[in-house]
Amino acid sequence: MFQKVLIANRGEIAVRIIRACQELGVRTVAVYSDADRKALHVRYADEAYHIGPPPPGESYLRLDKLIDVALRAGADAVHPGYGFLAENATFARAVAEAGLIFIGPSPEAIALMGDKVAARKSAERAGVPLVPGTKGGLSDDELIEAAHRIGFPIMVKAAAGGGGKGMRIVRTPDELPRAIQAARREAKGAFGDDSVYIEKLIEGGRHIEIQILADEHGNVISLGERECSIQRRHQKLLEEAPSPFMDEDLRRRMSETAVALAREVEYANAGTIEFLVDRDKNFYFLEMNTRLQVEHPVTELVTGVDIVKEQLRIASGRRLRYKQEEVTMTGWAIEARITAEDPFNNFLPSVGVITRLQEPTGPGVRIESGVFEGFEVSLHYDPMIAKLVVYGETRGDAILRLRRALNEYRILGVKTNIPFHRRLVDNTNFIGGVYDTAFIENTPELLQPTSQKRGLEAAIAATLLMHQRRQKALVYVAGTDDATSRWRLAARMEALR
Amino acid sequence: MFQKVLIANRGEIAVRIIRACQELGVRTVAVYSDADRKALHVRYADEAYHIGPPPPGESYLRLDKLIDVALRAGADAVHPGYGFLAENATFARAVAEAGLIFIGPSPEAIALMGDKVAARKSAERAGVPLVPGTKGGLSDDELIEAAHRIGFPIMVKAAAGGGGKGMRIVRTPDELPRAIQAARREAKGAFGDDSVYIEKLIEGGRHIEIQILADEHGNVISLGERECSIQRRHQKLLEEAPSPFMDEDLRRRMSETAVALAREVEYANAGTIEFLVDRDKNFYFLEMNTRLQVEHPVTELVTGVDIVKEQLRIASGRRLRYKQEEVTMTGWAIEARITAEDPFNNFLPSVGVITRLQEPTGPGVRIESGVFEGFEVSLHYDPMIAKLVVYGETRGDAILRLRRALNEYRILGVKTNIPFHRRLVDNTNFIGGVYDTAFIENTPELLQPTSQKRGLEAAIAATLLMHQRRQKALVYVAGTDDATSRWRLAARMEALR
Amino acid sequence: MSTRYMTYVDGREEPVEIIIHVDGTVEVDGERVDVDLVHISDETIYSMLLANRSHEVFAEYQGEGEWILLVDGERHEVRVEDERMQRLRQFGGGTHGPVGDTSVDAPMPGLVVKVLVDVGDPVGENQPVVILEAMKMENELRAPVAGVIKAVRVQPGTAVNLGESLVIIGPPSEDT
Amino acid sequence: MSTRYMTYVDGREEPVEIIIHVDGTVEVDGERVDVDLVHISDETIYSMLLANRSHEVFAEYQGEGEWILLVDGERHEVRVEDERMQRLRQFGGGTHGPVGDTSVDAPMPGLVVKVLVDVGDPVGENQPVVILEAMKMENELRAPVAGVIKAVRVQPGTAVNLGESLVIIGPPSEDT
Repeated sequence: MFQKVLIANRGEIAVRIIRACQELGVRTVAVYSDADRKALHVRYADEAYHIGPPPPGESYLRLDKLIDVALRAGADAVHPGYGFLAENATFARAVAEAGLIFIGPSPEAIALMGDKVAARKSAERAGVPLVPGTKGGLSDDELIEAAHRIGFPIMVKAAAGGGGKGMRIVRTPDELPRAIQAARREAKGAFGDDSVYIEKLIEGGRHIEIQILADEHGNVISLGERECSIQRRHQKLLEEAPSPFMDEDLRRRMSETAVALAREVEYANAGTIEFLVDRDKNFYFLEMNTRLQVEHPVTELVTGVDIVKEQLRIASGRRLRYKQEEVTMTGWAIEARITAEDPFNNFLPSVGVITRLQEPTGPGVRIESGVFEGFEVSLHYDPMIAKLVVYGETRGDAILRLRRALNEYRILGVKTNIPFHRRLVDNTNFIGGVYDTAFIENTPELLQPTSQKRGLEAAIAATLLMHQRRQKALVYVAGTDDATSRWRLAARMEALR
Repeated sequence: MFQKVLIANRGEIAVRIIRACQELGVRTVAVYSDADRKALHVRYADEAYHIGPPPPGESYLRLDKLIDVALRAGADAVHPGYGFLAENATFARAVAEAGLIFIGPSPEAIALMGDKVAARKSAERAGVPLVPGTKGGLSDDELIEAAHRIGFPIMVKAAAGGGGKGMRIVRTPDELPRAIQAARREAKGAFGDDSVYIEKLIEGGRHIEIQILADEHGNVISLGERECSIQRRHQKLLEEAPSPFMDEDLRRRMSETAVALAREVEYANAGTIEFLVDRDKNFYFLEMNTRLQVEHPVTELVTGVDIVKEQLRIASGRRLRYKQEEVTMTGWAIEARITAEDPFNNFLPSVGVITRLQEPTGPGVRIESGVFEGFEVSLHYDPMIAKLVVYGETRGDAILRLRRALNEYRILGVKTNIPFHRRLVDNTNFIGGVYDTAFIENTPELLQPTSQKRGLEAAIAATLLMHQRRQKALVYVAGTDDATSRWRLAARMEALR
Repeated sequence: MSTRYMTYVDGREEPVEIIIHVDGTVEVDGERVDVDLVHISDETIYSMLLANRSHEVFAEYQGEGEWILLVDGERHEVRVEDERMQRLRQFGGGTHGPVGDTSVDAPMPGLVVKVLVDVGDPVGENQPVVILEAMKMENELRAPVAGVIKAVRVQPGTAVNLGESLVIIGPPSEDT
Repeated sequence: MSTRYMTYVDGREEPVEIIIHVDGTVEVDGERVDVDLVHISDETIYSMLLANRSHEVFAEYQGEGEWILLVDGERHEVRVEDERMQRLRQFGGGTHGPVGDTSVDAPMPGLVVKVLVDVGDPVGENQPVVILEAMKMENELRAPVAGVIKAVRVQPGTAVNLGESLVIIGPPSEDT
């Protein structure tokens, strides 16, 4: 095992990795920008080094500085977390060239999966289903023939395109010729190229991903799926494991496919293969994330495997400690991402100082937090300030526990998306497990601030506090301008109540 | 299921029960003494009622007041927690007579197990091993014959006695006649009665207990054992599940015995049978606790069963949801009781206000706390202010996680036993699982404050803060006596550093 | 002497009328409520028992009668208006500068030791107006607003009850 | 001007000598250390980087130079003595009342605006002695101890550096 690991990250994930290291007896090195001198990851690590100004480009993305600190501190390995340089093959290579171990897959695997076209080709070779479609440059007749083969509904897309231009949804064969013509005209106008292609339209699709672990000795296992369909503009808001949509057969098929892809690209360490799953339980490759995921805790809770510790063990050359048949999913876990965003105002980021913070605790509640009282939420970094993860025997238990924990959560100073989560856990479709990636979009009431209650409790509390404040403001103890006696008096008045 | 439950308790266990109720959709009623108006259980409950002054005899032990509140609030059941009235058959009966459900066993079972002699008789009938011994009133020859049958070492004890008077440890047969004579003389002198009896001496014994669940339909299961040998003056300090001393055969035998005793006394609800286990894995009945135990969370973590929720389900008449063969112990859990006691000063209770509190979080850490910043630790109640419970894949994982969590724990304002736990998790015998009930007594270094470190970090930090304080005291902003500007200036000075 | 507030929650137009009587009783929309609000820690955390219903309140004052509250974790923005602020709004004025009269009331029962102002005096905000002896301490009562003294209802030696009006401050004169 | 402290940890007899120089550098037992102590929240929580080693410090001042600290969760009782307190102890006196001289130093660079005392003046604790203009604000420097002014080293208009001694206060005269 390593002696000392540099964590090239910040926030809750840096804290998570530091804790895993501590629990393995590994010393930790944190890095921080000017904005993060007081951050939890700095305070929890054994050592901490300054690496530059707040903008990531001048600090957390500066591979030269990171490797310099790692060498100065005598670290023997680097954990990239997620985001920042976690999927940067150049960084992984630079770490290796500095004689250090990169806790993640090989630079080759990162590069391969980071290239969409190459990733699709690898997936194809490994027998991973891709969303059926054609290449560009076909004639109208060829497209029509292909559409019949693929089956409706389909999408006609501009080959050169992007941004919805030259895109048509076609539900019946008779609409197709006109749609192709229209798409071609639009594509020509927008991109100067009338080449279009056809892709199957996946309606009511779910975003489900498979967590895999692979060692450097050719062993690959699946830790099962995570359901990540609760998204808004492709940002995940809540994840669960297992997926309420899953059955044993689908899990086995998806797991085997994911493992096959990992083998195909000679993957080592933890990775995630994301799939789109349609209503008929067909699944299609989206992409592979060659790093630790934000939502890894839900898998940890249901499988009992500590994924970050496994990452460290794998990177130090050890063999996987689990065989596929030893991995079982027990109980149910849900993660709610807590962000400093206003759900009632288009998830506008809310910046400021967290003046009060009270996190939920108790049975089945796990908090992964990067914040504290006095923490300043800035625009430099991700608005995710914590993850609330709950575990229960059943999905119902987990949802009720999540509701209880959300009710205990107190954050003052910035607006958060907690009210959104509180509405979500009360939504009957969510409770029923009936949702797809369009759920948030199709459920506008989740984003409505209006509550039926009159807020009498709030009115009474605020009025009493206002009254008390007025009383206090009126009274000064004569003959002293000392602030303390003023408060002493106020306390006495309070005792009078 | 119930609509509304009154929790006839305070502190962490009241909070624990409130959370379980909330997660079952049951409304909660808290009660509080004058000392507890601000307590967490009052703030977390749906309703709260005042029941009297701080001394328990005038509040938490007043069954009349408790039942009155339950009726006024419209509760349909009462959960007694542990301590206070939890093992009071009169209370259980009074609750039933008021038309409410007592969440616990029948008054008869409580009374039976609360009577030591009756409890031993029940145990005997159920085939539960008792520490081998004789009754009083035998002749010397009869005693000597019995001693040979029981096997050495034995104890000679005064039948009338107590307090160690007339007590002799005898290791070999030839010492016995003289020991009996001496014991008789001492007993005669002390109690006017020279009757003595013999009991087997259990050396190096461990305190291991079996958690059982029984429903009102005759189903009884064991949730396995808890190891509770880390004790000081019969106060448990740390518990684990499983026991490092356990093997499958012993677990099965102890579980079957515990279940047999529960059946014998027609027990319903959660209960615990405590055993003394000797080095040769013989076990002997100590007592049965007819209530929820402090240390129930370790069993919850390894079995996945929420014992408090099961208590509610059982009391509402439901059948057990688990069959014995479905109960398995997975992973390892340890609970450290956090008390406001000074481990370096004979565990003297430390009273005062908790001025700062920062509880550990993250993977595998569960906090059951009854305190908060501003909480006043008083002498009226138990010094246990929280429980830190950790879960890991293996005992080693759990110990390392406990160490990590203890290192994150911050409590200012009162002294706590956290330094004791920090020493304990570093003790090689503890790490090796080699300990018995005499471990704390035999390991005085756990109670020594001396550390090898010079405390340079503390010296530097305190000196810098002292220096800053001196600087601040010197400077006032001229022309204003407003406290805020003074601090603004101080902040500016800090920025200069 | 009671104090009457109009309290607006989450931007609703219809206020809640809350009257706090000098004996500490509270009336909400004409109905007496049983409320116990205690301070837990900081300036922020409170526990409120409202007819034995338990609510945890986190409160931050934003100035100008505006509060941000978390009540059992739900965020509310609340504006509390006392009678002066209500008049202010009725006169269509801004929220700055006093319009109408303001009473300086006794915040506790006591004995008036000194009256520091006369009718017609201009006073600044926070300027001491009366010294009240109570609980063996001299307490300086200050003007909550700037204005002109319109009435002085007590003199040295007057024993006053909790909430009794001592001095009335009118709006500042035009030429100040 | 540096300040020298003797610091006693957990009742040990051997103190740690810590010198804080005006430029902010810190010397511990004669060795320069690289330390960065920042305040996190409240009056209590700090993060200390000591040669890049990270320590979380919770600190509560108990008065009289005594501190209770949690450093990475380990509790320490620390007594910090400055030179005046050390002299006090050497003279075998109690911990109250000044013995020896105390210097009022400039807590920041600035311009002396006013000197409020003359040599020979008795001063009380907290009595203003010098007004220093710095960062566009006038700052009143007060006597940290009661005593008699022994020396005045600056006059209005003097520009002073951080840590420069402005006024020396001697022990109070016998007859005061």
